[in-house]
Amino acid sequence: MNIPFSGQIINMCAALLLLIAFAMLSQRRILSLINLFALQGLILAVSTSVVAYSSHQVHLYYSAALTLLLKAVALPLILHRLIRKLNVKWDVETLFNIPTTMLAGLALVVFAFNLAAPISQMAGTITKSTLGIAMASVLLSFLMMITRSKAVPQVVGFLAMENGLFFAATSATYGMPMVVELGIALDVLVGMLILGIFFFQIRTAFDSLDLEHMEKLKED
Amino acid sequence: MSYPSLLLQLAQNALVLLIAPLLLGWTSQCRAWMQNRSGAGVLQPYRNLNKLFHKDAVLAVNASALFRATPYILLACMWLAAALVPVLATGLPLSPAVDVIALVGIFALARVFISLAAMDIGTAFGSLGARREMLVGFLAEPALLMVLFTASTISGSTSLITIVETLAHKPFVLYPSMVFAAVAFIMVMLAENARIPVDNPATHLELTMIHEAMVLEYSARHLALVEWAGALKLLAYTTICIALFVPWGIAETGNWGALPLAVAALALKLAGAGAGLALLETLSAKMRIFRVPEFMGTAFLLAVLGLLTHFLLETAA
Amino acid sequence: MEILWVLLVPLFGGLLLAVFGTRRFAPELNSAASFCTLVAAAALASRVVAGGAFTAWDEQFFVDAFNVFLVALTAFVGFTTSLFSRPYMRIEQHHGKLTANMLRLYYSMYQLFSFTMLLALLTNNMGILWVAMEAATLTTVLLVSLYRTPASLEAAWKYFILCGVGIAQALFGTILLYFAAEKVLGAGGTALLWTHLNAVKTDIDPTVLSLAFVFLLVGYGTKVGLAPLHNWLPDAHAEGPTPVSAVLSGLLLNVALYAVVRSKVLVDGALGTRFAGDLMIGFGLLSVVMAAFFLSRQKDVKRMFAYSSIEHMGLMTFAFGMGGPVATFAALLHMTVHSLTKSAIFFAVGHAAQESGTQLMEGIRGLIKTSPTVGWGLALGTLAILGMPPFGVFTSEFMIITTAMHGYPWAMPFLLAALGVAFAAIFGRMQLMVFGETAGARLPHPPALLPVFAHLALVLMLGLYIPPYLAEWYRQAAALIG
Amino acid sequence: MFASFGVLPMDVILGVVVFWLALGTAGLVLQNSRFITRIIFPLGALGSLVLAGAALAGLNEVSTAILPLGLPDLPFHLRMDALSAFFLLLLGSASIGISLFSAGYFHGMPKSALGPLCLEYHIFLAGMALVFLADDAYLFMVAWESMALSSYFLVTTDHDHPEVRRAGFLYLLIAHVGAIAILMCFGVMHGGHGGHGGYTFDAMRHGQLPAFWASVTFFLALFGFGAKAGILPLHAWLPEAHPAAPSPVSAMMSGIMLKTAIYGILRVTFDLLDVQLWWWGVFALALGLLTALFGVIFAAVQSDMKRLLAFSSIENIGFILTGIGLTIIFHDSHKEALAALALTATLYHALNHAFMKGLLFLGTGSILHATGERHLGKLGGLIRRMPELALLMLVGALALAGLPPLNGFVSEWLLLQAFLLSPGLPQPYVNMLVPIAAAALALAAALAGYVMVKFYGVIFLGQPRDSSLAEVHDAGLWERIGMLCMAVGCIALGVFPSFVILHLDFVTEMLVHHSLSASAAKTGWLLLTPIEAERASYGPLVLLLIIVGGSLLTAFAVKKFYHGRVRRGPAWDCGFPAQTARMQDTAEGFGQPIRQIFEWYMGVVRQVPAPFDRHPHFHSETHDLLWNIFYAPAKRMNDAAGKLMGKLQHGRIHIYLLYSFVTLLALLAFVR
Repeated sequence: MNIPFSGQIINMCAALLLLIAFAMLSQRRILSLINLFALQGLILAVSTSVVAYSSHQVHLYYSAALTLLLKAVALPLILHRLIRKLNVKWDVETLFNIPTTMLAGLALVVFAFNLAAPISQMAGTITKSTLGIAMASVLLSFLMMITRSKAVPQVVGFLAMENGLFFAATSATYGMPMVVELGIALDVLVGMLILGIFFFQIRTAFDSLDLEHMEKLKED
Repeated sequence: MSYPSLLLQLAQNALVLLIAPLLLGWTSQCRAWMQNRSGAGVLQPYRNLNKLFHKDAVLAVNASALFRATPYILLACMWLAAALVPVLATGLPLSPAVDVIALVGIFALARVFISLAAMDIGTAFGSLGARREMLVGFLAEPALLMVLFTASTISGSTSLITIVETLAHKPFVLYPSMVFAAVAFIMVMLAENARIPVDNPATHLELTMIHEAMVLEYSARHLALVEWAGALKLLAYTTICIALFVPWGIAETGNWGALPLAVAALALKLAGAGAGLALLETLSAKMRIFRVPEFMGTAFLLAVLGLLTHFLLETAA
Repeated sequence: MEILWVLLVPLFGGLLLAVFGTRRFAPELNSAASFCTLVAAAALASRVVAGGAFTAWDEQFFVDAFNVFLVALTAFVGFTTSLFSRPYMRIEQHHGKLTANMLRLYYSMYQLFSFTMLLALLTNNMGILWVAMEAATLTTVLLVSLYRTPASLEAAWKYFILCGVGIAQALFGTILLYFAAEKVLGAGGTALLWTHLNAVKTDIDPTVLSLAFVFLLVGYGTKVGLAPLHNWLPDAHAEGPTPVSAVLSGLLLNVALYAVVRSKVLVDGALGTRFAGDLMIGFGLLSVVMAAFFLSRQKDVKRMFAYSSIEHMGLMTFAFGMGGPVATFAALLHMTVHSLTKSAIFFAVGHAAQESGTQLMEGIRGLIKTSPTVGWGLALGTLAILGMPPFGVFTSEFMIITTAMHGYPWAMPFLLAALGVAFAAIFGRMQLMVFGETAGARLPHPPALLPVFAHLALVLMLGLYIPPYLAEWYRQAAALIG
Repeated sequence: MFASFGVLPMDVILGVVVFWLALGTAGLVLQNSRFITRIIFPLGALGSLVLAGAALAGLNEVSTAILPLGLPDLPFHLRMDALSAFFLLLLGSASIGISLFSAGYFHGMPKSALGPLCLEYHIFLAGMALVFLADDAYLFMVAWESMALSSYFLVTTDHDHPEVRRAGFLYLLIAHVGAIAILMCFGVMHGGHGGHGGYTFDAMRHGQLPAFWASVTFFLALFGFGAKAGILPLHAWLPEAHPAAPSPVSAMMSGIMLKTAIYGILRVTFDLLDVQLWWWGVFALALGLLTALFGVIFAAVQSDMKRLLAFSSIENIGFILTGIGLTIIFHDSHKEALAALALTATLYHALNHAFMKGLLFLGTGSILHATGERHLGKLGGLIRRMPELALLMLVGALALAGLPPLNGFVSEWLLLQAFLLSPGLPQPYVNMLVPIAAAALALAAALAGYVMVKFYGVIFLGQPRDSSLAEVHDAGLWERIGMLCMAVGCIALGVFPSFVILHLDFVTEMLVHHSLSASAAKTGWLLLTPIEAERASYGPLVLLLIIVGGSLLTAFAVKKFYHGRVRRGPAWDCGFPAQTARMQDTAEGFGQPIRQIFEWYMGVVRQVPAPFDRHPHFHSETHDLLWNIFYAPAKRMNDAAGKLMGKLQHGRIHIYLLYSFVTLLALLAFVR
C-alpha cells in the first residue's frame, strides 16, 4: 500500500511521539523532562498542521498554532520558571526501577495497538494507525504519573497525557469542533495556572514538593 | 341443674369439709402404729382445730391485709377443689365449671397465695419457705397436669365427671400409661402435701422444712384454717387418686340406689389410701432439699412418659 | 432565553463577587445571585413542563425533562447552600479560620462552580459537557483548598490529579465518540451534538462506541465517585469547607452521573445489548458494598458522610444500570432525595463541628442539648439517609430493591447486607453525636436551620406523597433514558 | 353503633389517627407541660376509646379505602377486616389506660423534652394503627418503620445513660434488619403485575406461590416479624429496650407493639399466602416453646424489675407463637375446629398479654416514680406504703401467673385444650411431639407463677430493703386511674370469656374458615365450652363467686362461732431474736434454685468469697449465651471486613492512580 507523503509525515510524527513518551518514562532529570515535553508539543503542532494541510481543514491551523503557543512554548516556560522559583532541580527518583517500567510500557503499547486495530480499519482519514499510537502514549503517560514520586513530574505526565489526547483528536478525526478545542485549551491553561499557585502553597505548607508528605489522609 | 343433684353437691361439700381432718388423723394414726407408737387417735386433728380456734390471733406488727386474707382464700380454694372431685356419685352440678386444668389452676392459686403470705412478714424463714414451695410447685404442677392429661386423653375429655365415668364404667382395660401416671401422681401427691420424703410436717428444722416455714407466723384461727386447708388438700388429692386409678364402685348420675354402696367403697378406699400413705412415709427417709428438684423432675418425666406411651400404644389401636 | 439567564446570572455573579467579595454584603449578594438563578431555573423548568423539550442557540443548548429537572435541583440546592454558607462562613471568619480574601475567593468560585454545573447540564455538545466538567473540577479544587491547611492542600492535590486524569479519559472517550459519529454525521459541528447523536445512535459503529463508553465511564465515573475510582472523594469532602462538601455531594456527583447516563443512552442505542447497563450495575454494586464497609471505621464525621455519598451514588448507578421505567424513575427520585438529604446533613454537621470545635466524632456529643435544632436536624437527616420511612430515600430504595429483586435476585444479598452494615455504622455514630452529655459551646452567630428543615420537609413530603406533575416529570425523564 | 350515624368504622379510625397526629403536633408546638399532660394525653386516651369502639363495630365487616398518597403507581391502600379490627381493638382498649397513666407519669418532665416526647408518643400510636390498616406493601413498610422510629426516640428519652443509648441502638438496628426481611418477604409475594401494582395485598392474595417460594415467604416473615416480637434468637434488644424506656412506653411496646408483629405473621401466613404447610407449624411450635422457656427461665433470675418483665414478655410471645404453630398444623391437616380453637387461644392470649403486661409495666412506673429504684434488691414492703398500687399490681401479677379466674388462665386453658385434642394428626411424629410440647408449655406456665411470686413478693412484701423506702407515697390519681382501666380489663377478660370469644369468631372465621360460636353459644354465656360441654368446660364466674363466697362464709362462720380477737406483736420467726431486712431473700436468692437447675443453659459468672475474707463479697450475674453465639461473631466479621477495606485506602496518590489505571485496562480488556 502506498501512503501519501503527508501521511508518511504524520506516521513519522506518531512514531516520534511514542518515542518521546518512552523517553519521558525513562527520564530521570526534571529539566530534560520538561524539554521533552516541549518537543512533544512541537511535534504535535507539526503533525496538526500537516493534517490541516492535507485535509484542507482551516480550523486545524488555528489549533496547530494554539498547540505551538501553549504546549511548546507557554507551558514549558511556566514549568521552567516554577522549578527555578521552587528550585526543585533534583533528579526524579521513581517508585519502580526504570527497566521494569519500560517493560510495562512495552506491554501497554502492544495492548493499545491491539485495542485500536479494529477501529483504525474503519478510520477514513489518511492516518489510519495513529489512533493506536495516541492511545499508547496516553497510557504511557498514565504509567509515568503512577511511577513518579514528585509533584512536578506528575504534572508533566498529566500534560503529556493531554498531548496524547490532542494527537488522537487531530490525527484520527481531523480535530474536534473549534469551540471544543478552545474550551479544552482554556481548561489546560487555567489548570496549569492553578497548579502553579498550588505548588507554592504546597511548598509553604510542606516545604517540599515530595508527594510522600501528602499521605496523611487515609484509613488507619 | 336439678334439685337432687344440687342436694348431692351440698352434701359432698359438707362431707369433704368434715372428713378431711379425719383422713389426716387416720394417716398419722396408721403411721404411729407402723412405728410402734400409740398415736394420738384419729380425732386429734379436730381437737387441734378446736383449740386453735379458741386462741387469740397474734399477728406480726407489719402483717398486711394480704397476710390476713390468705387463710380464708386458701380454705375456699381447697374446699372447692375437694368438693369438685366425684367421690360418691358423678354428675355434680359444679364440676362443669371447673375441669382438671382449672383444678390444677386452683391448686396453683392457693400455692401462690400462701407463698406470698409467707413473704409478707419479711422473715428469713418465710421467704425461704416460699421459695422452696414455689420450687416444688413449678415442677409438681406440670407433672400433675400431665397425669391428668393422660387420663383425659384416654377419656377424650378434661371434665372430671366424664373421665371418671369413662374409666369406671368402661369394660376394664389395663392402660400402661396409667401405671406411669399413677407413680407420677403419687410422687406429686407426696410433694404437694408436704409429706416425707419431700417435706416433714413434724419438724421445725430449718434445713428441711418447706410448708411449716411458710406458716410459722400464723397463729390461732388463721393457723387452724391453714391446717384445715391442708387437710382438705390431702383429701382432694386422695380422692383424685381414687377417681383416676380406682374409680370402680362410684354411683352414676341419678342412680340413688347405688349411693350406699358408693359410700362404703369410698370409706374403704380412703382408709386404704391413708394407710398406704403412712406406709410410704414410714419406709422412706426425708431427702435433702437440693435433691427435691430431681425427685420432682422424675415425677414430671414419668408423667410425660405416661402421656407418650398412651400416644404410642393406646391410640394406635 | 431562560437558558441564557440561568447561565449568565451565576457567571456575572461570580465576576461581581470577585470584585465585591470582601464587602460585608458579599454573602447576601451571593444568596441573591443564587436566588435569581433559582428563579430563572424555575421559569425554564415550567416552560419545559409546559412545552416539552427544545434546543436553543443553533442547537448548542438542549433542554429536556431529564436535565431541566437536574437544573432545577441544582439551582435549588445551590440557593439553600448559599443561605447556609452565610452564617457558616461568618462563624468560620469569627473563629479566625478564614480571611476576607479567602472569602472573596470562596464566593466568586461558588458562583462560577454553579455556572459550570449548569453549563454541563444544559449544553447539547458532548465536548462542551466535558469542558464544563473539567472547569467544575478546577473551581472546586480551589474551594477544597480554601483553608490552605496541609490537609486541605493534600486533599485538593489528590482531587485535582485523580479527577484530572479521570477527566482526561473522558476526553479520550469523547474523541472516540466523535470519531465514530463523524462517520455518520460527517465532520464538523453537529457530530458531537447529543440530539443528533441520539437521532442516529443506531447507526454508530458499536465497537468504537463500546470502547468510548469504557473511557467515558472511567472518566466521569471518577467524578461520580464509583469504587475503586472514588479515592479522592472522602478527602475532598472532609477537608473542604462544609458548604462545598454539601454541593459536592449534593450536586457535582449528580452532574457527573448525568454525563454517564447521557452517554449510556447513546451506547445502548448503538449496541442494542445490556453492555453499558451491566457495567454500571457492576460498578454500582461494588461501590455500595465497599462504601458500606468503609463506613464502619470512620472517625471524621464529614468523611463518613462522604462515604455514604459513595454508597448512594453507587445505588443510583445500579438503578440506572438496571434501566426500565421503574428503576430509572427510582434512580431519578433517589438523585433528588439524596441531594436534599445529604446537603441537609452536611449543613447540620457543619454547625455541629463548629460547636464542638472538631470534626472528629468522639469530640461531638449531646447536640440535642446544646442546640436542639442542629441535633434533631442531624438525627432526622441521618435516619432519612439511612432509608428510614417515612422519608423519601426509603421510597426510592423501596422501588430499586423491589425491581432488583425480580431483575437481579443475585444482587440482593450484597445490596441488603451493605445497606444493613451501613445502617449499623452510621446510625451508631449518629446516636453518639446527638445524644448523651454535651461537650459544646454556643455559636457566635445563630445557625442557619431553615435550609436543613426545608430540605428534610421536602424529603418527608416525597416519602409520603409524590405530586402528580413531579411524577409525570420523572416519567418523561425515565422515558428519555429508557 | 357508627353505622347509625352513617359513618364507616374505618373513617372513624382514620379520623382518630389524624386526631392523634394533630395532638402530637400541638404538643410539640405549644411546649406547655401542664397543657400536654392534663389535656393532650387524656384527649389521646379519648381517641383510643373511640378507636376501640369503632374497631368493635367494624369486626364483622370489610371496608377498604385508597388514599391519594404514596407512590404514583401505588397509592396508599387501606383495608379493615376482622383481623385488623381485632388488633385495632387491642390497640385502642389497651392504650386508653396507658395514655391516662402517661398524663400523670410525665407530669414532672421538663417541657423541652416533653414536647418531642408527646409528638413521638402519638406518632407511635398512629403508626401502629396504620400498620393494622395497611393493605399494600409500601404503606405497611412506612407505617411499620415510623412506628419503629418513634418508639426508638421514645426509648432513648433519657439518653444521658450510656446503657439507654446502647439499648436504643440495638433496638432500632434489629428492627431495621427485620424490616429488610419483611420487605423481601413482600417482594417474593409480589403479585406479578407490572410496576408496583403487584405490591397491594390484594394482588398478593390472588397470587399463587409454589410451595418452595411460599415457604421462603413464611420464613422471611417469621424472621422479619420475629425481630420485632423478640422471638429467639432475635430477642436481644427486648430486655435492653424495655427497661430503658419510660414505663408507659415500655407498657405500650410490650403490650401492643409486640402484637403488631403477631399481626404481621398472621396476616402473611393465613391471609396473603394461599397455602400453609404443616411443617412450618412444627417449626413455629418448637421455636415458640423454646422462646417461652428461655424467656421465663431468664425472667426468674433477673433482679431488675423491668428486665424481669421484659423477659416475661419474651415468654408470652413464645406462647403466642406456639399457638400460631398449632393453628398452622391443624389448618394444614384440615382440622378446622381445632385450628379455630388454637387460633382463638392465640388471639386471646395476645389480648390478655396487652392488658396484664401493660398493667405491670405501668406499675413499675409508679414504683420508679415513688422510689427512684428499679433494682429489686433495694425495694420491699411497698404494700404498706402504696396499698392501692399493691392491690392493682396483685391483679396483674396473678393474671400473668396464669391463675384462675383471671384472664391469663383463660388463654392458657384454651391452648392446653387445643393440645389435648390434637391426637389423630396425620403426621405420627407431630403426634409424638404434641405431648412433649404440652409438657413444656405447662412447665413454662408453672415457672411464670414462680416468677410472679418473686416479682410481687420482693417488691411489695417483706420488710423494706432500703431505708429510703420509709417515706414513699402512693401513685398519683391519673396513674391509678390508668392502671385501674388495665386491671378491670384483666378481670373482665378473665371472667367473661364467652363474650370475648364471640367476637374472636369473626377473626377465626376469616383466617381458618371456622369458628367456635356454634359450640360456645350452646351452653350459654356462663360456661366456656370451646368444643362440646362433655369434652371441656370452664366457668370462671362460678369459680370466682365460689372462692369469694367461700372465704367470706368461712370468715363469717369463724367470727360467729368463735371470736375475732387479734393481738399485734413482733414477728416470731422461730424465736430468732434480731431480724433485719437483710435476712429475707434477695431477688438473686429467690431466683437461685432456677439458676442452679438451668445453669447449663445460661452463662453464669460467679464471684465467691474465700473462707477468710475480711469483707466477704458475693457477686453473680447471668449472661445470655445466645448473644455470644449469634451477635458477637457478626460484629467481629464486620470489623474484620472494615479493617480489610481500610487497607485499600492507602493514602498514596500513586496507588490511587494505579487503581484507576488497572480498572481502565481491565475494562478495555473486557471489551476486546
